[in-house]
Amino acid sequence: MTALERKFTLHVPSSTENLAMIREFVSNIGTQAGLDARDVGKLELAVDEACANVIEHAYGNDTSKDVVIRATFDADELHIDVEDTGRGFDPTAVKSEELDKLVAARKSGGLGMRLIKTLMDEVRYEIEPGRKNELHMMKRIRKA
Amino acid sequence: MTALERKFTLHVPSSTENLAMIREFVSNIGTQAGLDARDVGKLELAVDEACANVIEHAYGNDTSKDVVIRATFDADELHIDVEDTGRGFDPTAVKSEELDKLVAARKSGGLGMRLIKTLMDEVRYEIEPGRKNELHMMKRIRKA
Amino acid sequence: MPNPFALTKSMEGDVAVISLDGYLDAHTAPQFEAAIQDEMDGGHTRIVVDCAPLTYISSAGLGVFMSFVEELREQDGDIKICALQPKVQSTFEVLGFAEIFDICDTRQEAVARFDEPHAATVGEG
Amino acid sequence: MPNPFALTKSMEGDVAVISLDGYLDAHTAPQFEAAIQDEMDGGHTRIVVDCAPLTYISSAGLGVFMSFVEELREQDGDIKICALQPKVQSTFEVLGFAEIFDICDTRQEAVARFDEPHAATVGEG
Ligand SMILES: Nc1ncnc2c1ncn2[C@@H]1O[C@H](COP(=O)(O)OP(=O)(O)O)[C@@H](O)[C@H]1O
Ligand SMILES: Nc1ncnc2c1ncn2[C@@H]1O[C@H](COP(=O)(O)OP(=O)(O)O)[C@@H](O)[C@H]1O
Repeated sequence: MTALERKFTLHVPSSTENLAMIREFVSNIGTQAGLDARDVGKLELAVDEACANVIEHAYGNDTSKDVVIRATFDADELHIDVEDTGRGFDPTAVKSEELDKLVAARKSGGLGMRLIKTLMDEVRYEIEPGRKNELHMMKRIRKA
Repeated sequence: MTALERKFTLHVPSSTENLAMIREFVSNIGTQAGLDARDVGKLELAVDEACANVIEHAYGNDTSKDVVIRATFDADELHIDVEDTGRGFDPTAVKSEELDKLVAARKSGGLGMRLIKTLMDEVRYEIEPGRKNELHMMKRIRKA
Repeated sequence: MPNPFALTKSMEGDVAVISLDGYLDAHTAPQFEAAIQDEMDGGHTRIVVDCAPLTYISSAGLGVFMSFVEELREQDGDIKICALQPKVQSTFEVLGFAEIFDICDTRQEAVARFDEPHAATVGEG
Repeated sequence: MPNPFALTKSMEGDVAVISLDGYLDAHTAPQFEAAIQDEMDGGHTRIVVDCAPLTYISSAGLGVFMSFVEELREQDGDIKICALQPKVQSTFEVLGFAEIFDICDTRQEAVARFDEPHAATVGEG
Protein backbone atom coordinates (compact mmCIF):
# COMPACT_ATOMS: atom_id res chain seq x y z
CA MET A 1 0.00 0.00 0.00
CA THR A 2 1.25 3.46 -0.90
CA ALA A 3 1.24 6.41 1.49
CA LEU A 4 -0.60 8.38 -1.17
CA GLU A 5 -4.06 9.52 -0.19
CA ARG A 6 -6.90 8.22 -2.37
CA LYS A 7 -10.15 10.14 -2.86
CA PHE A 8 -13.55 8.83 -3.92
CA THR A 9 -16.88 10.64 -4.27
CA LEU A 10 -20.39 9.36 -4.95
CA HIS A 11 -23.44 11.56 -5.65
CA VAL A 12 -26.84 9.85 -5.79
CA PRO A 13 -30.45 11.00 -5.64
CA SER A 14 -31.86 11.00 -2.12
CA SER A 15 -33.80 7.73 -2.18
CA THR A 16 -33.57 4.59 -0.06
CA GLU A 17 -33.39 2.72 -3.38
CA ASN A 18 -29.77 3.92 -3.59
CA LEU A 19 -28.64 2.61 -0.20
CA ALA A 20 -27.54 -0.72 -1.73
CA MET A 21 -25.34 1.16 -4.18
CA ILE A 22 -23.90 3.30 -1.42
CA ARG A 23 -23.03 0.18 0.57
CA GLU A 24 -21.24 -1.36 -2.41
CA PHE A 25 -19.27 1.85 -2.96
CA VAL A 26 -18.23 1.94 0.67
CA SER A 27 -17.37 -1.73 0.95
CA ASN A 28 -15.19 -1.56 -2.16
CA ILE A 29 -13.27 1.35 -0.66
CA GLY A 30 -13.00 -0.33 2.75
CA THR A 31 -11.55 -3.45 1.18
CA GLN A 32 -9.15 -1.42 -0.94
CA ALA A 33 -8.06 0.51 2.15
CA GLY A 34 -7.08 -2.77 3.80
CA LEU A 35 -9.88 -3.17 6.37
CA ASP A 36 -10.71 -6.75 7.29
CA ALA A 37 -14.16 -8.16 6.47
CA ARG A 38 -15.58 -7.33 9.93
CA ASP A 39 -14.51 -3.70 9.72
CA VAL A 40 -15.77 -3.41 6.15
CA GLY A 41 -19.14 -4.60 7.47
CA LYS A 42 -19.10 -1.97 10.22
CA LEU A 43 -18.21 0.79 7.79
CA GLU A 44 -20.94 -0.28 5.39
CA LEU A 45 -23.55 -0.24 8.17
CA ALA A 46 -22.46 3.11 9.63
CA VAL A 47 -22.59 4.82 6.24
CA ASP A 48 -25.95 3.20 5.42
CA GLU A 49 -27.34 4.60 8.70
CA ALA A 50 -25.90 8.04 8.02
CA CYS A 51 -27.35 8.16 4.50
CA ALA A 52 -30.73 6.75 5.58
CA ASN A 53 -30.92 9.61 8.10
CA VAL A 54 -30.16 12.17 5.40
CA ILE A 55 -32.76 10.68 3.06
CA GLU A 56 -35.48 10.48 5.72
CA HIS A 57 -34.74 13.32 8.12
CA ALA A 58 -32.61 15.93 6.33
CA TYR A 59 -34.59 15.77 3.09
CA GLY A 60 -37.88 14.23 4.27
CA ASN A 61 -37.82 11.76 1.37
CA ASP A 62 -37.59 14.46 -1.32
CA THR A 63 -35.90 12.44 -4.09
CA SER A 64 -34.98 15.56 -6.08
CA LYS A 65 -32.21 16.17 -3.51
CA ASP A 66 -28.70 14.70 -3.60
CA VAL A 67 -26.75 12.67 -1.07
CA VAL A 68 -22.98 13.07 -1.35
CA ILE A 69 -20.52 10.57 0.12
CA ARG A 70 -16.80 11.44 0.13
CA ALA A 71 -14.16 8.95 1.17
CA THR A 72 -10.40 9.23 1.54
CA PHE A 73 -7.88 6.85 2.98
CA ASP A 74 -4.17 6.52 3.51
CA ALA A 75 -2.23 3.74 5.25
CA ASP A 76 -3.66 4.52 8.69
CA GLU A 77 -7.15 5.98 8.50
CA LEU A 78 -10.26 5.88 6.37
CA HIS A 79 -12.42 9.02 6.45
CA ILE A 80 -15.97 9.13 5.16
CA ASP A 81 -18.11 12.27 5.06
CA VAL A 82 -21.83 12.25 4.31
CA GLU A 83 -23.04 15.62 3.10
CA ASP A 84 -26.51 17.10 2.69
CA THR A 85 -28.04 20.55 2.15
CA GLY A 86 -31.18 19.72 4.10
CA ARG A 87 -32.85 21.00 7.20
CA GLY A 88 -30.12 20.13 9.67
CA PHE A 89 -30.63 19.31 13.37
CA ASP A 90 -28.91 19.55 16.71
CA PRO A 91 -27.21 16.21 17.25
CA THR A 92 -26.44 17.03 20.90
CA ALA A 93 -30.18 17.31 21.57
CA VAL A 94 -30.85 13.75 20.37
CA LYS A 95 -30.80 11.54 23.43
CA SER A 96 -30.06 7.89 22.98
CA GLU A 97 -32.72 5.67 24.63
CA GLU A 98 -31.99 2.19 25.94
CA LEU A 99 -33.30 -0.69 23.82
CA ASP A 100 -35.80 -1.87 26.46
CA LYS A 101 -37.31 1.63 26.63
CA LEU A 102 -37.65 1.77 22.83
CA VAL A 103 -39.27 -1.69 22.80
CA ALA A 104 -41.69 -0.75 25.59
CA ALA A 105 -42.60 2.41 23.67
CA ARG A 106 -43.07 0.35 20.45
CA LYS A 107 -40.64 2.62 18.64
CA SER A 108 -39.33 1.51 15.26
CA GLY A 109 -36.48 4.04 15.22
CA GLY A 110 -33.86 5.59 17.39
CA LEU A 111 -30.98 3.16 16.84
CA GLY A 112 -29.16 4.78 13.93
CA MET A 113 -26.95 7.36 15.60
CA ARG A 114 -26.03 4.93 18.37
CA LEU A 115 -24.93 2.39 15.76
CA ILE A 116 -22.83 4.96 13.92
CA LYS A 117 -21.04 5.97 17.12
CA THR A 118 -20.46 2.34 18.12
CA LEU A 119 -19.16 1.24 14.74
CA MET A 120 -16.79 4.08 13.88
CA ASP A 121 -13.67 5.33 15.66
CA GLU A 122 -14.57 9.02 15.29
CA VAL A 123 -17.91 10.71 14.56
CA ARG A 124 -18.46 14.45 14.26
CA TYR A 125 -21.33 16.55 12.91
CA GLU A 126 -20.93 19.97 11.28
CA ILE A 127 -24.34 21.54 10.83
CA GLU A 128 -25.21 24.65 8.78
CA PRO A 129 -28.94 24.13 8.12
CA GLY A 130 -29.98 24.49 4.46
CA ARG A 131 -26.41 25.23 3.44
CA LYS A 132 -24.28 22.22 4.24
CA ASN A 133 -24.59 19.57 6.91
CA GLU A 134 -21.75 17.09 7.19
CA LEU A 135 -21.24 13.96 9.20
CA HIS A 136 -17.53 13.09 9.42
CA MET A 137 -16.68 9.51 10.28
CA MET A 138 -13.28 7.89 10.70
CA LYS A 139 -12.24 4.24 10.91
CA ARG A 140 -8.70 3.31 11.89
CA ILE A 141 -7.02 0.74 9.65
CA ARG A 142 -5.76 -1.98 11.97
CA LYS A 143 -2.54 -3.63 10.90
CA ALA A 144 -2.89 -7.39 10.60
CA MET B 1 -41.11 4.68 -13.03
CA THR B 2 -41.31 8.47 -12.77
CA ALA B 3 -40.52 10.86 -15.60
CA LEU B 4 -38.13 12.65 -13.27
CA GLU B 5 -34.50 12.60 -14.36
CA ARG B 6 -32.08 10.95 -11.92
CA LYS B 7 -28.43 11.96 -11.69
CA PHE B 8 -25.49 9.97 -10.35
CA THR B 9 -21.79 10.81 -10.22
CA LEU B 10 -18.76 8.76 -9.25
CA HIS B 11 -15.19 10.11 -8.86
CA VAL B 12 -12.40 7.58 -8.35
CA PRO B 13 -8.61 7.62 -8.60
CA SER B 14 -7.35 6.64 -12.04
CA SER B 15 -6.40 3.02 -11.36
CA THR B 16 -7.54 -0.24 -12.91
CA GLU B 17 -8.15 -1.41 -9.34
CA ASN B 18 -11.29 0.77 -9.42
CA LEU B 19 -12.81 -0.74 -12.56
CA ALA B 20 -14.74 -3.31 -10.50
CA MET B 21 -16.28 -0.51 -8.47
CA ILE B 22 -17.16 1.46 -11.59
CA ARG B 23 -18.89 -1.61 -13.04
CA GLU B 24 -20.97 -2.06 -9.89
CA PHE B 25 -21.95 1.62 -9.96
CA VAL B 26 -23.03 1.37 -13.56
CA SER B 27 -24.87 -1.91 -13.23
CA ASN B 28 -26.84 -0.61 -10.25
CA ILE B 29 -27.91 2.42 -12.28
CA GLY B 30 -28.73 0.33 -15.35
CA THR B 31 -30.95 -1.95 -13.30
CA GLN B 32 -32.64 0.99 -11.63
CA ALA B 33 -33.23 2.59 -15.02
CA GLY B 34 -35.12 -0.52 -16.10
CA LEU B 35 -32.60 -2.10 -18.50
CA ASP B 36 -32.81 -5.88 -18.78
CA ALA B 37 -29.87 -8.04 -17.65
CA ARG B 38 -28.37 -8.23 -21.17
CA ASP B 39 -28.37 -4.45 -21.61
CA VAL B 40 -27.01 -3.93 -18.10
CA GLY B 41 -24.13 -6.21 -19.12
CA LYS B 42 -23.51 -4.19 -22.29
CA LEU B 43 -23.54 -0.91 -20.38
CA GLU B 44 -21.14 -2.28 -17.77
CA LEU B 45 -18.69 -3.43 -20.44
CA ALA B 46 -18.85 -0.21 -22.48
CA VAL B 47 -18.17 1.95 -19.43
CA ASP B 48 -15.37 -0.38 -18.27
CA GLU B 49 -13.71 0.00 -21.69
CA ALA B 50 -14.13 3.78 -21.65
CA CYS B 51 -12.62 4.07 -18.17
CA ALA B 52 -9.80 1.62 -18.89
CA ASN B 53 -8.87 3.84 -21.87
CA VAL B 54 -8.84 6.93 -19.68
CA ILE B 55 -6.69 5.20 -17.04
CA GLU B 56 -4.20 3.81 -19.56
CA HIS B 57 -4.18 6.29 -22.42
CA ALA B 58 -5.46 9.65 -21.18
CA TYR B 59 -3.54 9.50 -17.90
CA GLY B 60 -0.82 6.93 -18.71
CA ASN B 61 -1.48 5.10 -15.43
CA ASP B 62 -0.88 8.20 -13.26
CA THR B 63 -3.00 7.22 -10.23
CA SER B 64 -2.99 10.75 -8.82
CA LYS B 65 -5.54 11.67 -11.52
CA ASP B 66 -9.32 11.28 -11.29
CA VAL B 67 -11.82 9.46 -13.47
CA VAL B 68 -15.32 10.92 -13.36
CA ILE B 69 -18.41 8.99 -14.44
CA ARG B 70 -21.74 10.83 -14.70
CA ALA B 71 -25.00 9.04 -15.34
CA THR B 72 -28.53 10.29 -15.85
CA PHE B 73 -31.65 8.49 -16.92
CA ASP B 74 -35.33 9.11 -17.49
CA ALA B 75 -37.99 6.72 -18.76
CA ASP B 76 -36.50 6.50 -22.26
CA GLU B 77 -32.73 6.93 -22.23
CA LEU B 78 -29.73 6.35 -20.04
CA HIS B 79 -26.78 8.69 -20.60
CA ILE B 80 -23.30 8.03 -19.27
CA ASP B 81 -20.38 10.42 -19.64
CA VAL B 82 -16.80 9.51 -18.82
CA GLU B 83 -14.67 12.55 -18.18
CA ASP B 84 -10.91 13.07 -17.94
CA THR B 85 -8.49 15.99 -17.97
CA GLY B 86 -5.74 14.00 -19.65
CA ARG B 87 -3.84 14.24 -22.89
CA GLY B 88 -6.78 13.72 -25.23
CA PHE B 89 -6.60 12.20 -28.73
CA ASP B 90 -8.27 12.32 -32.10
CA PRO B 91 -10.84 9.53 -32.10
CA THR B 92 -11.44 9.91 -35.86
CA ALA B 93 -7.78 9.01 -36.48
CA VAL B 94 -8.11 5.67 -34.67
CA LYS B 95 -8.83 3.07 -37.31
CA SER B 96 -10.56 -0.08 -36.26
CA GLU B 97 -8.65 -3.20 -37.44
CA GLU B 98 -10.33 -6.53 -38.15
CA LEU B 99 -9.82 -9.24 -35.54
CA ASP B 100 -7.82 -11.50 -37.88
CA LYS B 101 -5.40 -8.64 -38.61
CA LEU B 102 -4.94 -7.96 -34.90
CA VAL B 103 -4.34 -11.67 -34.22
CA ALA B 104 -1.82 -11.92 -37.07
CA ALA B 105 -0.01 -8.86 -35.69
CA ARG B 106 -0.06 -10.39 -32.17
CA LYS B 107 -1.76 -7.27 -30.82
CA SER B 108 -3.23 -7.37 -27.34
CA GLY B 109 -5.25 -4.19 -27.79
CA GLY B 110 -7.40 -2.36 -30.27
CA LEU B 111 -10.81 -3.76 -29.38
CA GLY B 112 -12.05 -1.24 -26.82
CA MET B 113 -13.50 1.53 -28.96
CA ARG B 114 -15.12 -0.98 -31.30
CA LEU B 115 -16.81 -2.63 -28.33
CA ILE B 116 -18.09 0.69 -27.00
CA LYS B 117 -19.61 1.60 -30.38
CA THR B 118 -21.19 -1.82 -30.76
CA LEU B 119 -22.66 -1.95 -27.27
CA MET B 120 -24.13 1.56 -26.97
CA ASP B 121 -26.83 3.29 -29.02
CA GLU B 122 -24.93 6.59 -29.26
CA VAL B 123 -21.24 7.39 -28.76
CA ARG B 124 -19.67 10.83 -29.07
CA TYR B 125 -16.28 12.24 -28.05
CA GLU B 126 -15.67 15.87 -27.03
CA ILE B 127 -11.95 16.47 -26.77
CA GLU B 128 -10.21 19.52 -25.26
CA PRO B 129 -6.74 18.12 -24.41
CA GLY B 130 -5.56 18.79 -20.84
CA ARG B 131 -8.79 20.65 -20.06
CA LYS B 132 -11.68 18.27 -20.39
CA ASN B 133 -12.17 15.21 -22.57
CA GLU B 134 -15.59 13.61 -22.50
CA LEU B 135 -17.02 10.44 -23.94
CA HIS B 136 -20.82 10.60 -24.11
CA MET B 137 -22.64 7.32 -24.36
CA MET B 138 -26.36 6.64 -24.57
CA LYS B 139 -28.39 3.47 -24.18
CA ARG B 140 -32.08 3.39 -25.07
CA ILE B 141 -34.35 1.81 -22.46
CA ARG B 142 -36.35 -0.79 -24.33
CA LYS B 143 -39.87 -1.27 -23.09
CA ALA B 144 -40.57 -4.89 -22.13
CA MET C 1 -25.75 -5.76 -7.97
CA PRO C 2 -26.33 -7.07 -4.46
CA ASN C 3 -29.03 -9.72 -4.35
CA PRO C 4 -32.26 -7.85 -3.69
CA PHE C 5 -34.73 -8.46 -0.90
CA ALA C 6 -37.28 -11.28 -0.88
CA LEU C 7 -39.69 -12.48 1.76
CA THR C 8 -41.55 -15.80 1.92
CA LYS C 9 -44.26 -16.91 4.34
CA SER C 10 -45.36 -20.32 5.55
CA MET C 11 -47.12 -21.91 8.52
CA GLU C 12 -45.70 -24.61 10.79
CA GLY C 13 -48.68 -25.64 12.92
CA ASP C 14 -49.91 -22.43 14.50
CA VAL C 15 -46.56 -20.69 14.02
CA ALA C 16 -46.20 -18.23 11.13
CA VAL C 17 -42.73 -18.43 9.62
CA ILE C 18 -41.40 -15.44 7.66
CA SER C 19 -38.16 -16.08 5.81
CA LEU C 20 -36.01 -13.09 4.85
CA ASP C 21 -33.64 -13.20 1.89
CA GLY C 22 -31.07 -10.61 0.79
CA TYR C 23 -30.83 -7.25 2.47
CA LEU C 24 -33.17 -5.62 4.96
CA ASP C 25 -32.51 -1.87 4.98
CA ALA C 26 -34.55 1.35 5.00
CA HIS C 27 -35.67 0.52 1.47
CA THR C 28 -36.94 -3.00 2.11
CA ALA C 29 -37.99 -2.78 5.79
CA PRO C 30 -41.52 -1.54 4.90
CA GLN C 31 -42.19 -4.87 3.14
CA PHE C 32 -41.16 -6.76 6.25
CA GLU C 33 -43.29 -4.48 8.42
CA ALA C 34 -46.30 -5.13 6.19
CA ALA C 35 -45.74 -8.89 6.38
CA ILE C 36 -45.75 -8.89 10.18
CA GLN C 37 -48.82 -6.66 10.23
CA ASP C 38 -50.53 -9.15 7.87
CA GLU C 39 -49.82 -12.03 10.24
CA MET C 40 -51.25 -10.08 13.16
CA ASP C 41 -54.32 -9.10 11.14
CA GLY C 42 -54.75 -12.79 10.34
CA GLY C 43 -54.69 -13.61 14.06
CA HIS C 44 -51.17 -15.09 14.08
CA THR C 45 -49.21 -13.94 17.10
CA ARG C 46 -46.58 -16.69 17.15
CA ILE C 47 -44.04 -15.63 14.58
CA VAL C 48 -40.66 -17.06 13.63
CA VAL C 49 -38.41 -14.93 11.44
CA ASP C 50 -35.97 -17.20 9.62
CA CYS C 51 -32.92 -15.15 8.65
CA ALA C 52 -30.85 -17.93 7.06
CA PRO C 53 -30.68 -16.23 3.64
CA LEU C 54 -30.47 -12.70 5.09
CA THR C 55 -27.12 -11.13 4.22
CA TYR C 56 -27.52 -7.64 5.71
CA ILE C 57 -29.64 -5.76 8.23
CA SER C 58 -29.63 -2.09 9.20
CA SER C 59 -31.48 -0.29 11.99
CA ALA C 60 -34.56 0.11 9.81
CA GLY C 61 -34.87 -3.69 9.76
CA LEU C 62 -34.12 -4.03 13.46
CA GLY C 63 -36.78 -1.40 14.12
CA VAL C 64 -39.48 -3.69 12.73
CA PHE C 65 -38.66 -6.37 15.31
CA MET C 66 -38.52 -3.72 18.01
CA SER C 67 -41.89 -2.14 17.26
CA PHE C 68 -43.97 -5.35 17.15
CA VAL C 69 -42.59 -7.59 19.89
CA GLU C 70 -44.32 -5.92 22.83
CA GLU C 71 -47.78 -6.13 21.27
CA LEU C 72 -47.26 -9.77 20.27
CA ARG C 73 -46.14 -10.70 23.77
CA GLU C 74 -49.21 -8.98 25.26
CA GLN C 75 -51.28 -11.27 23.06
CA ASP C 76 -49.41 -14.34 24.34
CA GLY C 77 -47.34 -14.52 21.17
CA ASP C 78 -43.75 -13.59 20.35
CA ILE C 79 -41.25 -13.05 17.56
CA LYS C 80 -38.49 -15.67 17.63
CA ILE C 81 -35.50 -15.07 15.40
CA CYS C 82 -33.39 -17.87 13.93
CA ALA C 83 -30.45 -18.80 11.72
CA LEU C 84 -28.53 -15.51 11.73
CA GLN C 85 -25.45 -15.25 9.54
CA PRO C 86 -22.44 -14.02 11.54
CA LYS C 87 -22.48 -10.51 10.06
CA VAL C 88 -26.20 -10.07 10.73
CA GLN C 89 -25.83 -11.60 14.19
CA SER C 90 -23.18 -9.09 15.18
CA THR C 91 -25.53 -6.22 14.24
CA PHE C 92 -28.23 -7.73 16.50
CA GLU C 93 -25.72 -8.14 19.29
CA VAL C 94 -24.08 -4.73 19.17
CA LEU C 95 -27.46 -3.18 20.01
CA GLY C 96 -28.39 -5.65 22.78
CA PHE C 97 -31.11 -7.49 20.85
CA ALA C 98 -29.89 -10.83 22.23
CA GLU C 99 -31.07 -9.79 25.72
CA ILE C 100 -34.58 -8.91 24.61
CA PHE C 101 -35.26 -11.29 21.75
CA ASP C 102 -35.30 -15.06 21.65
CA ILE C 103 -32.62 -15.87 19.06
CA CYS C 104 -32.26 -19.55 18.05
CA ASP C 105 -29.82 -21.43 15.85
CA THR C 106 -32.38 -23.26 13.73
CA ARG C 107 -35.94 -22.82 12.55
CA GLN C 108 -37.05 -26.08 14.22
CA GLU C 109 -35.69 -24.86 17.52
CA ALA C 110 -37.44 -21.51 17.14
CA VAL C 111 -40.78 -23.11 16.29
CA ALA C 112 -40.46 -25.62 19.17
CA ARG C 113 -39.65 -22.82 21.60
CA PHE C 114 -43.30 -21.74 21.52
CA ASP C 115 -44.29 -25.02 23.23
CA GLU C 116 -41.82 -24.75 26.07
CA PRO C 117 -43.34 -24.07 29.52
CA HIS C 118 -42.12 -20.47 29.81
CA ALA C 119 -43.53 -19.60 26.43
CA ALA C 120 -47.12 -18.59 25.72
CA THR C 121 -49.51 -21.57 25.59
CA VAL C 122 -52.67 -20.11 24.07
CA GLY C 123 -53.31 -21.89 20.78
CA GLU C 124 -54.99 -20.46 17.74
CA GLY C 125 -56.79 -21.83 14.68
CA MET D 1 -17.68 -6.51 -3.53
CA PRO D 2 -17.60 -8.52 -6.73
CA ASN D 3 -15.76 -11.80 -6.34
CA PRO D 4 -12.17 -11.06 -7.26
CA PHE D 5 -10.03 -12.78 -9.82
CA ALA D 6 -8.36 -16.16 -9.32
CA LEU D 7 -6.44 -18.41 -11.66
CA THR D 8 -5.59 -22.10 -11.22
CA LYS D 9 -3.34 -24.31 -13.35
CA SER D 10 -3.26 -28.05 -13.93
CA MET D 11 -2.09 -30.54 -16.55
CA GLU D 12 -4.25 -33.09 -18.37
CA GLY D 13 -1.73 -35.26 -20.22
CA ASP D 14 0.31 -32.82 -22.29
CA VAL D 15 -2.40 -30.16 -22.18
CA ALA D 16 -2.00 -27.25 -19.78
CA VAL D 17 -5.34 -26.20 -18.34
CA ILE D 18 -5.76 -22.69 -16.93
CA SER D 19 -9.00 -22.09 -15.08
CA LEU D 20 -10.21 -18.49 -14.70
CA ASP D 21 -12.45 -17.43 -11.81
CA GLY D 22 -14.17 -14.08 -11.22
CA TYR D 23 -13.51 -11.12 -13.47
CA LEU D 24 -10.88 -10.64 -16.13
CA ASP D 25 -10.46 -6.93 -16.81
CA ALA D 26 -7.61 -4.45 -17.33
CA HIS D 27 -6.68 -4.94 -13.69
CA THR D 28 -6.45 -8.74 -13.68
CA ALA D 29 -5.46 -9.45 -17.32
CA PRO D 30 -1.71 -9.11 -16.57
CA GLN D 31 -1.93 -12.15 -14.25
CA PHE D 32 -3.54 -14.17 -17.03
CA GLU D 33 -0.92 -12.98 -19.50
CA ALA D 34 1.87 -14.06 -17.11
CA ALA D 35 0.25 -17.49 -16.68
CA ILE D 36 0.19 -18.13 -20.43
CA GLN D 37 3.76 -16.88 -20.78
CA ASP D 38 4.76 -19.32 -17.99
CA GLU D 39 3.24 -22.23 -19.85
CA MET D 40 5.07 -21.28 -23.02
CA ASP D 41 8.33 -20.86 -21.12
CA GLY D 42 7.75 -24.35 -19.69
CA GLY D 43 7.36 -25.74 -23.22
CA HIS D 44 3.58 -26.17 -23.09
CA THR D 45 1.93 -25.03 -26.30
CA ARG D 46 -1.34 -26.91 -25.94
CA ILE D 47 -3.43 -24.77 -23.65
CA VAL D 48 -7.05 -25.02 -22.57
CA VAL D 49 -8.56 -22.01 -20.83
CA ASP D 50 -11.50 -23.17 -18.70
CA CYS D 51 -13.84 -20.22 -18.16
CA ALA D 52 -16.55 -22.02 -16.17
CA PRO D 53 -16.18 -19.78 -13.10
CA LEU D 54 -15.42 -16.63 -15.12
CA THR D 55 -18.19 -14.05 -14.63
CA TYR D 56 -16.88 -11.12 -16.66
CA ILE D 57 -14.38 -10.35 -19.40
CA SER D 58 -13.40 -7.04 -21.00
CA SER D 59 -11.19 -6.35 -24.01
CA ALA D 60 -8.06 -6.45 -21.84
CA GLY D 61 -8.82 -10.13 -21.14
CA LEU D 62 -9.71 -10.85 -24.76
CA GLY D 63 -6.44 -9.22 -25.80
CA VAL D 64 -4.45 -11.91 -23.97
CA PHE D 65 -6.04 -14.65 -26.07
CA MET D 66 -5.52 -12.55 -29.19
CA SER D 67 -1.82 -11.88 -28.64
CA PHE D 68 -0.70 -15.48 -27.95
CA VAL D 69 -2.74 -17.66 -30.28
CA GLU D 70 -0.66 -17.05 -33.42
CA GLU D 71 2.63 -17.95 -31.77
CA LEU D 72 1.15 -21.08 -30.16
CA ARG D 73 -0.28 -22.23 -33.50
CA GLU D 74 3.10 -21.72 -35.18
CA GLN D 75 4.52 -24.11 -32.58
CA ASP D 76 1.82 -26.68 -33.37
CA GLY D 77 -0.10 -25.75 -30.27
CA ASP D 78 -3.28 -23.74 -29.70
CA ILE D 79 -5.47 -22.05 -27.10
CA LYS D 80 -8.84 -23.79 -26.80
CA ILE D 81 -11.50 -22.02 -24.77
CA CYS D 82 -14.27 -23.83 -22.89
CA ALA D 83 -17.31 -23.51 -20.63
CA LEU D 84 -18.22 -19.87 -21.25
CA GLN D 85 -21.05 -18.40 -19.20
CA PRO D 86 -23.67 -16.73 -21.44
CA LYS D 87 -22.62 -13.17 -20.58
CA VAL D 88 -18.94 -13.91 -21.23
CA GLN D 89 -19.80 -15.83 -24.38
CA SER D 90 -21.66 -12.89 -25.85
CA THR D 91 -18.59 -10.67 -25.36
CA PHE D 92 -16.48 -13.22 -27.25
CA GLU D 93 -19.08 -13.39 -29.99
CA VAL D 94 -19.69 -9.70 -30.51
CA LEU D 95 -16.03 -9.32 -31.53
CA GLY D 96 -15.91 -12.37 -33.79
CA PHE D 97 -13.75 -14.55 -31.52
CA ALA D 98 -15.89 -17.60 -32.34
CA GLU D 99 -14.55 -17.52 -35.92
CA ILE D 100 -10.90 -17.47 -34.90
CA PHE D 101 -10.84 -19.44 -31.65
CA ASP D 102 -11.85 -23.00 -30.95
CA ILE D 103 -14.58 -22.59 -28.30
CA CYS D 104 -15.93 -25.80 -26.70
CA ASP D 105 -18.74 -26.52 -24.25
CA THR D 106 -16.73 -28.62 -21.81
CA ARG D 107 -13.16 -28.97 -20.64
CA GLN D 108 -13.04 -32.65 -21.69
CA GLU D 109 -14.09 -31.68 -25.19
CA ALA D 110 -11.46 -28.92 -25.34
CA VAL D 111 -8.67 -31.24 -24.16
CA ALA D 112 -9.75 -34.00 -26.58
CA ARG D 113 -9.82 -31.53 -29.47
CA PHE D 114 -6.01 -31.51 -29.49
CA ASP D 115 -6.02 -35.17 -30.59
CA GLU D 116 -8.37 -34.69 -33.52
CA PRO D 117 -6.79 -35.07 -36.98
CA HIS D 118 -7.01 -31.37 -37.94
CA ALA D 119 -5.29 -30.37 -34.71
CA ALA D 120 -1.57 -30.30 -34.10
CA THR D 121 -0.07 -33.73 -33.43
CA VAL D 122 3.38 -32.97 -32.11
CA GLY D 123 3.57 -34.29 -28.55
CA GLU D 124 5.61 -32.85 -25.72
CA GLY D 125 7.00 -34.05 -22.40
N1 LIG E 1 -29.03 13.92 8.91
C1 LIG E 1 -30.04 14.27 9.73
N2 LIG E 1 -30.76 15.39 9.47
C2 LIG E 1 -31.76 15.77 10.30
N3 LIG E 1 -32.12 15.09 11.41
C3 LIG E 1 -31.43 13.98 11.73
C4 LIG E 1 -30.36 13.52 10.93
N4 LIG E 1 -29.86 12.41 11.50
C5 LIG E 1 -30.59 12.18 12.60
N5 LIG E 1 -31.53 13.12 12.77
C6 LIG E 1 -32.48 13.25 13.91
O1 LIG E 1 -32.02 12.44 14.98
C7 LIG E 1 -33.00 11.45 15.32
C8 LIG E 1 -32.32 10.15 15.74
O2 LIG E 1 -31.71 9.52 14.62
P1 LIG E 1 -31.39 7.98 14.66
O3 LIG E 1 -30.69 7.66 15.93
O4 LIG E 1 -30.65 7.63 13.42
O5 LIG E 1 -32.78 7.23 14.71
P2 LIG E 1 -33.96 7.23 13.61
O6 LIG E 1 -33.38 7.71 12.33
O7 LIG E 1 -34.38 5.81 13.55
O8 LIG E 1 -35.01 8.13 14.17
C9 LIG E 1 -33.89 11.33 14.11
O9 LIG E 1 -35.19 10.87 14.43
C10 LIG E 1 -33.87 12.75 13.56
O10 LIG E 1 -34.81 13.55 14.25
N1 LIG F 1 -9.53 8.30 -23.47
C1 LIG F 1 -8.47 8.23 -24.33
N2 LIG F 1 -7.46 9.12 -24.23
C2 LIG F 1 -6.40 9.06 -25.07
N3 LIG F 1 -6.27 8.15 -26.05
C3 LIG F 1 -7.25 7.22 -26.21
C4 LIG F 1 -8.39 7.22 -25.34
N4 LIG F 1 -9.20 6.20 -25.74
C5 LIG F 1 -8.58 5.60 -26.76
N5 LIG F 1 -7.41 6.21 -27.07
C6 LIG F 1 -6.49 5.85 -28.19
O1 LIG F 1 -7.20 5.04 -29.11
C7 LIG F 1 -6.55 3.77 -29.26
C8 LIG F 1 -7.55 2.65 -29.47
O2 LIG F 1 -8.30 2.43 -28.27
P1 LIG F 1 -9.05 1.05 -28.06
O3 LIG F 1 -9.85 0.72 -29.26
O4 LIG F 1 -9.83 1.14 -26.79
O5 LIG F 1 -7.91 -0.05 -27.92
P2 LIG F 1 -6.76 -0.19 -26.82
O6 LIG F 1 -7.16 0.64 -25.66
O7 LIG F 1 -6.75 -1.64 -26.51
O8 LIG F 1 -5.50 0.28 -27.48
C9 LIG F 1 -5.69 3.61 -28.02
O9 LIG F 1 -4.59 2.77 -28.21
C10 LIG F 1 -5.29 5.07 -27.73
O10 LIG F 1 -4.20 5.44 -28.52
